[in-house]
Amino acid sequence: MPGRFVKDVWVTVLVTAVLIWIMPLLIGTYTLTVLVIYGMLGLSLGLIWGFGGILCFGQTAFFGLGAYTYAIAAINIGESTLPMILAILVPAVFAALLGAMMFYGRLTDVYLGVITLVVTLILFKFMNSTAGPQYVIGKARMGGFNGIPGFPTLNVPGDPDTYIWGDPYFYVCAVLLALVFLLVSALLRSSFGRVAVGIRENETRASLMGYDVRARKTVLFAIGAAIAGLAGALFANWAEIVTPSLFSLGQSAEIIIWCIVGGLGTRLGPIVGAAGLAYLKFLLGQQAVVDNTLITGLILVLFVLFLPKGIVPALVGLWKASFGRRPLGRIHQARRMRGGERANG
Amino acid sequence: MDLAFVILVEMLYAVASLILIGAGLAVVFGMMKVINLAHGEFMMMGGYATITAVNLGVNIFVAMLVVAPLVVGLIGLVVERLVIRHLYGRLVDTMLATWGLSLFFIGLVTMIFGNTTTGISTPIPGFAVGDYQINGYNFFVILAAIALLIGVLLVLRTTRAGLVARGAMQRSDMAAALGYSPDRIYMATFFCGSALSGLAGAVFAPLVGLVPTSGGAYIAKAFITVIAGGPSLVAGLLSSAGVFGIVSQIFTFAISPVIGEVALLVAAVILLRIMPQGITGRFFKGRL
Amino acid sequence: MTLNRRNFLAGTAAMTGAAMLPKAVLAADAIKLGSILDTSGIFDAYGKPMDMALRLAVNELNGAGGLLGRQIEVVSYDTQSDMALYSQYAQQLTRQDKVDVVHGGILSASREAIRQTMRKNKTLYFYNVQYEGGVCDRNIFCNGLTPAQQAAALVPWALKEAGGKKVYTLAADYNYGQITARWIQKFVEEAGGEVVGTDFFPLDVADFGATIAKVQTAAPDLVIAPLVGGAHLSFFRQWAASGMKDKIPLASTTMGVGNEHKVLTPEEGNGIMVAYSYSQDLETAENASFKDRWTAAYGDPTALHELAVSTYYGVHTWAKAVAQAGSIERDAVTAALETGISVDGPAGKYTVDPKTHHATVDVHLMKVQDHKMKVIETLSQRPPIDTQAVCDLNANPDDNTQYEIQI
Amino acid sequence: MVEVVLETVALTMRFGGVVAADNVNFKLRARELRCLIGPNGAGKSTFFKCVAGLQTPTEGQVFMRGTETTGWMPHQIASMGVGIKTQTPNVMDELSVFENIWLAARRFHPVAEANRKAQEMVERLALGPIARSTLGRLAHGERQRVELGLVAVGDPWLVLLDEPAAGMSAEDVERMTGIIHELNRTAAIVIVEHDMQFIRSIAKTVTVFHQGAVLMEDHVDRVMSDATVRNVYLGKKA
Repeated sequence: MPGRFVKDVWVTVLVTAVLIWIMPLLIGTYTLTVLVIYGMLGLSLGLIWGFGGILCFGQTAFFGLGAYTYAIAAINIGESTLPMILAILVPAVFAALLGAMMFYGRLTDVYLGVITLVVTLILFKFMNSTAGPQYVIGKARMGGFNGIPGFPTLNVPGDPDTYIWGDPYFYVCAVLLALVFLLVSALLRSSFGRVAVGIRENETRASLMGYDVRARKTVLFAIGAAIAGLAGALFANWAEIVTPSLFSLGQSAEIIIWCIVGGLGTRLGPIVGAAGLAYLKFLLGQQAVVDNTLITGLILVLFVLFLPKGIVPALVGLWKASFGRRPLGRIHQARRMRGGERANG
Repeated sequence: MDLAFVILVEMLYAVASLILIGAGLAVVFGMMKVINLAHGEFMMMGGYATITAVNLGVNIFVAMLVVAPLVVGLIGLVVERLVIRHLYGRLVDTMLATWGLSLFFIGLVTMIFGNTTTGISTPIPGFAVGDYQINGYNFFVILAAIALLIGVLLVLRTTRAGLVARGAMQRSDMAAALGYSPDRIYMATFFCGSALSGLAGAVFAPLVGLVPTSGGAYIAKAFITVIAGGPSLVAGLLSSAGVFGIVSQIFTFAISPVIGEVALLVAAVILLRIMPQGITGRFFKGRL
Repeated sequence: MTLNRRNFLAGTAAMTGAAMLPKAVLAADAIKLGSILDTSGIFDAYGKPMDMALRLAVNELNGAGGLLGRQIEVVSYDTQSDMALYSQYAQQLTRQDKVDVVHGGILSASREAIRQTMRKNKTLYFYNVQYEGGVCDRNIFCNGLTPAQQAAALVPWALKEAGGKKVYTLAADYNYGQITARWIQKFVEEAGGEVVGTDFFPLDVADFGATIAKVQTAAPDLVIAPLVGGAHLSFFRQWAASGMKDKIPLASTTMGVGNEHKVLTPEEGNGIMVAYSYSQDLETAENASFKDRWTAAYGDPTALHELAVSTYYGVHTWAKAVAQAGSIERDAVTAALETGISVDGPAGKYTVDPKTHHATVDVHLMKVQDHKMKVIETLSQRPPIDTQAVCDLNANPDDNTQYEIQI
Repeated sequence: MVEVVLETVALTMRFGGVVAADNVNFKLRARELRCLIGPNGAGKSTFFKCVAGLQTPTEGQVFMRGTETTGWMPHQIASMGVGIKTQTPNVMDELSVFENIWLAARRFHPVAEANRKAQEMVERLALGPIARSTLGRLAHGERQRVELGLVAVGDPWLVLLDEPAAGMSAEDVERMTGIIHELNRTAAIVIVEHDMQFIRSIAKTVTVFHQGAVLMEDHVDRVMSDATVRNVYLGKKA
């Protein structure tokens, strides 16, 4: 359906352009940058969970790996182009290996969740225990709990002395998010994407149709990790420090919340959820009346209870009630219920 | 020789603590297919309940074994009525909601008690084994874990409630067919599970410095132990706690505590890779 | 805690009133002091008292007529124990709020997350926390104790008290612990002793049974335990529970920073040897008056700890330099600070070390006694010798690194 | 001699101490239609699953068009051109009828061809009016029909159907019979079925399973009139 994709491209370009123009008038670009980065991270989980049915409790592992890969590579190489590429490749390869191990072992649902969680915990513990001087990769000290500060940040490709930071860095991130969004759109429109949705809906049927479910899930998992890795590298550039907290359970769970609040099975939901909640957290930090953790927790509980499909599907639902058809392959309550039953077996 | 004994006690202690940590989660997961991610916070609140009670002059054992389970059980009851019962059958949603609850409770406890470390001291003195001194409280923890396993087993085997519970574990519609309201069963189960979490938190209270975020240290271990144990409640808990406890202690003694923790996690990954349904999904099928 | 905050709000009605003035008037008039601390989340036990101390100092200054005839306005952000928020709020403070000085940061990682932002935006930065040392940057002033300041005082004394030569070190597994362990080794060897074992523990390890057995196998004469946080407190508890406390003496460079000694019972805590620049139990007139002022503002001073007092010193040190320079411009204030300004307060004298921008402080050797710290001996004006070994801002004013101090 | 498309040699499946399939030797020739019948627990479903790759037999071998496929994964078997429909409807509930069939077609054809094939199949099965509805909203009979459609759209040379008529209305069964006959023009078909009426209407040769083994294999009329088979169905000792 090339016609519809072309329309997608135009809409995305237009919306991105408008947002890039308007948003900096409302929120500082420095904060906006991280909202964009979180949006990309949310999208990475939204892709594999919402469209591939893979509930990964450790998406942040790839985010952290991307950030660390970038930091370590940048220190050793001294410029940013190759480190950026590595920061995408390393998490992707890691996810491909991990995914192959899980999917070829026919792990599903909760068990998949446990493995991804445990792998994230291992990385977290490992990164935390690298304070000693023996943990060095090339010129880069791993730094343990304190992380790695002071690596070269993004520069214009081929010109290591011209750094991209401040407002230009925001534009770079925003454009990259738009590009990733388009790539995800294209992927979902492609046969691969449609088969992925089919696998999410019914693995057995997909394999009875002749699709190699294990391989396809592994590839999708790796794609998600690549996007998370890119987000991680962008984050490293933004924060100018990487710490093991990137691998923490809290960070991991936050990504899941973004997806739930924004809406699963949509491309926009996780981005909106991520940016919205991260901004909320930022705003909450400026008050001191109620404990912020309490508010975050309450939001999550209320969403699960009263708006389990998330904001974007709810809005789309309102829209669709008056116009047009249902969109392709929305994850549904029934689907999650089946997930529960399967865990029974 | 003395060292060997000390190591043995430490291993048993490690296994016992995993059993205690996992028990509440296992009951709720085994019977209701609900993964309570606020489990760690339930333990944390059990600890706070104990400390508060002790400070109010309650005997420490009463505080640990009676007050804490009751308080946390009641909190669990409220949580079940307000949140969980709307989400039965939706595994992922319950996980997310309980995760939200865990944050909520951390915030709440911080607002009430503040974020300073609190604690009480161990009620049992240490004693000597040859040249070594061991923490006498270790034995209490080991005994508590054994008592807990036997207790759960007895309830399930011999009582009417246990029979209904076993039925509900096999098939959730079975109990309904027998004329028991599943709603009631779930309520009771969640109460028991929460009470067990509270008990575990209470038992650990004299060993640790308690802060509102203490729960985070437990939940991952509990989650891993329960899932790796598989569907059978007692056998699953015992076998996975056994494997993980022993593995982590061996590496802790041989190398370092970090490696011990990492070894536990690696063991979990390998175990689930070989036995995707958990240990008792593979062996001991259908037992308790 | 909530109650305390309300009292505090009532007590500072003047400031609240000021906040209601039109923004333009305020911006032109008040000096802006930025604060960036974790007042919620897992590090708030450290952050909350620091925030209170900072406001106490500012209120005192404002009450005394302000600085250079202008009031000081606090612009504060709660980083919720989230590293990413440090970067965000640092940008906010320097770009949007355009504050004149920033105090804050708790963990070393949080300091490193904002230090470069402060430097780039030419905003003077005070880091008021005990840390691993080695930061060399003309834009930052650190007044917390560094490992050598503590270890140099603590180790020889503890060895003498223990009456033996063999030391076992149990340290938190992060930069501070790693570096401290190396300093301990150095000072143990200088004192003619020997380190028979060193173990590192991630911050979330709470089970020390195996370790206690291991320590017994090595049979040291003294255990030095720079362990950090709630989980690590379990060590002191389990150590006492296994009956080891009366067999092998304990020393620590960290126990008590978050008032951990108040949580341990006398049976568990008594006799543990520590070395700090401040303790609530210092019996000086300054400390008594400080605690009174704290009580007046917030009520109960039990949450008070060294980091809060350092923060208090940090604000006053800055204020003194501003007054001396007659300006709030960064370069003028820095120059004034580099004259070696010193401030007297509840912990004795804090003097800025011009060469490193660290602090020369009094170190008190103390023993835990019934929830209190009993001062055994006070060593006055100990310079930050570790940072001095690597950092000379007089010679290299453009230096901008955190040195890993080679021992 | 017509080519043998499916053959099992001494296929045995044990679950613990239970022998669910016992030494089954089975042969199916191209464009043959074969029904597997037997009482509950006779082993016909186990046999079916072993052939379809959903279970791996404990012993014995499976050959398809002369290639050994023992222990293959379902997707490998399906990729050879074998259409499989399992007992419970296995469809993608949140996708539309068209998407379901398109996904099956796409496995064997490029996009444009798949679009055409899927459209054709929708029309052939008279699913046009509901082509855009999601499967989750359809009635049982319609779902069964869609599943048959996604089996057929891959142009299989061997079709394995597990209880295709279960729970369907008479009208639906009739339509189903038509589709199966049409499929049978190009493909060999194995049907596991309970419904005797349906079998009588469709089958020529029938294989009867009992206690994991093949009890008899003959023309449907002779099987139906066989005393042993009757006894087996009525639960008497054979």
